[in-house]
Amino acid sequence: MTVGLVIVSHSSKIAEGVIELAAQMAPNVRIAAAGGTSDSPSRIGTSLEKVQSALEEAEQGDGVVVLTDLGSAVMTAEMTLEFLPPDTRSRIRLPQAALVEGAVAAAVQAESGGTVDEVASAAERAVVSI
Amino acid sequence: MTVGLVIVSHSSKIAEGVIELAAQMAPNVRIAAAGGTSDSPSRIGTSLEKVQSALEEAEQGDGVVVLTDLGSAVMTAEMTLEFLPPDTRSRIRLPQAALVEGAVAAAVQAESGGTVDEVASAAERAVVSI
Amino acid sequence: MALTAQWAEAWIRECSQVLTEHRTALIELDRAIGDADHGENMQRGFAAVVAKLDAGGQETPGAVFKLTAMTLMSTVGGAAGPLYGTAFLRAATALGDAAEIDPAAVVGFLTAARDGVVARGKAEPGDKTMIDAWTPAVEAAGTAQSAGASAVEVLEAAANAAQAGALATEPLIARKGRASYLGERSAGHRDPGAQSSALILQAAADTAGRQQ
Amino acid sequence: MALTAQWAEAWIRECSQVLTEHRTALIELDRAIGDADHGENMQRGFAAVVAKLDAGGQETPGAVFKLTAMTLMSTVGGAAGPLYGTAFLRAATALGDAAEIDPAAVVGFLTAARDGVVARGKAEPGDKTMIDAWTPAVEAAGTAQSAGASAVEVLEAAANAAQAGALATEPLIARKGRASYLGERSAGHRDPGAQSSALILQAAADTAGRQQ
Ligand SMILES: Nc1ncnc2c1ncn2[C@@H]1O[C@H](COP(=O)(O)OP(=O)(O)O)[C@@H](O)[C@H]1O
Ligand SMILES: Nc1ncnc2c1ncn2[C@@H]1O[C@H](COP(=O)(O)OP(=O)(O)O)[C@@H](O)[C@H]1O
Ligand SMILES: [Mg+2]
Ligand SMILES: [Mg+2]
Ligand SMILES: [Mg+2]
Ligand SMILES: [Mg+2]
Repeated sequence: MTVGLVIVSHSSKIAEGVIELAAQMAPNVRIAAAGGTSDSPSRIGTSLEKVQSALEEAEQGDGVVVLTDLGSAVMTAEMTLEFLPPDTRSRIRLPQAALVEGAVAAAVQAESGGTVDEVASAAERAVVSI
Repeated sequence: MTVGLVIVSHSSKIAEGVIELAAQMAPNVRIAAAGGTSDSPSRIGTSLEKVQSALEEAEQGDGVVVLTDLGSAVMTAEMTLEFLPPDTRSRIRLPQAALVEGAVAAAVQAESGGTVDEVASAAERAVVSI
Repeated sequence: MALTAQWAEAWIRECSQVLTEHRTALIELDRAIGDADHGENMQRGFAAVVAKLDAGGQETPGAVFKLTAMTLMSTVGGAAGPLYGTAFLRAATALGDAAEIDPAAVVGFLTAARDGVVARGKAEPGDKTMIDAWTPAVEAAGTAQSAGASAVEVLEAAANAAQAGALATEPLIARKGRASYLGERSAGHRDPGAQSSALILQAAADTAGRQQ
Repeated sequence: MALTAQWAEAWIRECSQVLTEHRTALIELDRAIGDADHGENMQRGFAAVVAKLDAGGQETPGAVFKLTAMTLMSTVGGAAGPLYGTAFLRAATALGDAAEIDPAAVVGFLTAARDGVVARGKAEPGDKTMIDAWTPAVEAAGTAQSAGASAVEVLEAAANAAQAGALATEPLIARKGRASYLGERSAGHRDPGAQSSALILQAAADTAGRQQ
């Protein structure tokens, strides 16, 4: 098992693209998308519901690192965490990171067995591309 | 006219998603995608050809700011610039910026008439999301 | 007359109607300093709440607000989703399972709502956000209630102050949210979230007035 | 016998064949410390060059290398595209429109190619990149040529040094490219680009040897 990732983006294309990019270097990491709103057709935006189900999808017991694009995605993610039971929540990190660059760095760190704190700090350190 | 943007990503989904996100706040800015390889179906990667045609699409005379995801996208972009005539090249900037966050900030700056240097530095300052 | 679950439901339905009427105006405000979706976001969010209210079952004002909160969080799509979601959730918590809301409780739930927006968005007064409508609204509500105003009068005071607060965002430079990308160029435009907050509080006062 | 455009073309065709044979091996090297596409990238890139060579028209070694460069840049897809693209472009420039390549010119174009990779990727020796194959190759080529070796012997010296250099990347920690994301965990694996560089230089020596 590894730490999982959730990619919260206003755009479902960005979320899917980040996953295909990060998965290349981290085939064993569970990375779940929460992109766009939950109505259909999906608009540009974020949704509590989508973040909740992405968190469930990504969590395997070792924790989840959530990466976000714009500020309102951060607020949606923070809100989602408040609804979680304390022990689930204690295994989730919400680093201040650049979305694409942070996701790739975090995925690599998770792939090699990093803890949730190590994965989160790998994301934070990846401010621009390598 | 405004400064244009080119989004170079290994993933065509990321490039398209960044454009839909940035265009929301900058409907008058020309933003061109160079995502994935140029063979079909497009693989994950970058291509000189795609960057070249995106540069042509984005340039309206006021310059272009090129945003990239991983390091090999930076190399592809730098190489593309070397093939341009000096005066075209002098109007292009390749800031060290986070892709999604930088693109949104750059698009807003371009929308309000920023110069190519102002747009590039807006991208560089947007290290994480607002 | 104290305010009941019936009022709370009428308020939310009125919000849906008013925000539909102001959809275009809010979009235009957001186009100037944002991404031109605030009107759409708010209309969709409150329409979704109304659809849930139609199913019935909310016995207290707190229950109405909790349903409103949870629905807005998943349906608005923009920053307004978590912000108004948190506001209504905190309002619901402040009211607990009380069946009626007296003037002091009006001030209490408005204060809780405002504090929720601050906790979620970390904006300060003057940052050109919806806080600049909510903060004067809460203050005016408190002043009115101290002076012995009725629940309706407290809501009217809040609504008037919120609208004045929304107008007063025009010269400000945004320091939170999308508009902050614009820096100084955000000055000269009214904040869309401050305006929708004023509309929502006006709907509260109007529906309360009608029930008296 | 000096090397000609015919040799240059034979070399590139041989690269395509060798890289196809080593496609899986290069993918496995890249899977360990990268994104598992280096074999695919190289195979596609050189296959695209061969398709262009089939159309004919390259009269000099420089022209063959320029076509190779331009095609690799647009078809490889990964970091190897701009890196090998720049290498072959600089090699083409170094050769100009010379019809024949003597031993000194072999050293010249190999040096130019290596310098191109450094200019493009800014890696230093020891960073666990293809530079760690190219740099010893260029040095060995120079030493052989100074000692009076033939063009074939110069290429053989380069190829042997490149393969040794590729092997020597195994204990290194990557400091450039994707593998640098892995930090210390990149140690213990051979760099895929260094290995493909060794294969490419071996193909140069082999085709030159056959033409003698
Ligand atoms: N951090 C924040 N604190 C308080 N209010 C905020 C914050 N960020 C945004 N807002 C409010 O949200 C409004 C924009 O809402 P909306 O258009 O729905 O969101 P988005 O910017 O995601 O499109 C702004 O006008 C502002 O009032
Ligand atoms: N900055 C650099 N300088 C020199 N060589 C590099 C650099 N970055 C990557 N490489 C080389 O490229 C190889 C990877 O090529 P490839 O798999 O095609 O690219 P990508 O990493 O984009 O998938 C590495 O093994 C390394 O030898
Ligand atoms: Mg908006
Ligand atoms: Mg929005
Ligand atoms: Mg690779
Ligand atoms: Mg690759």
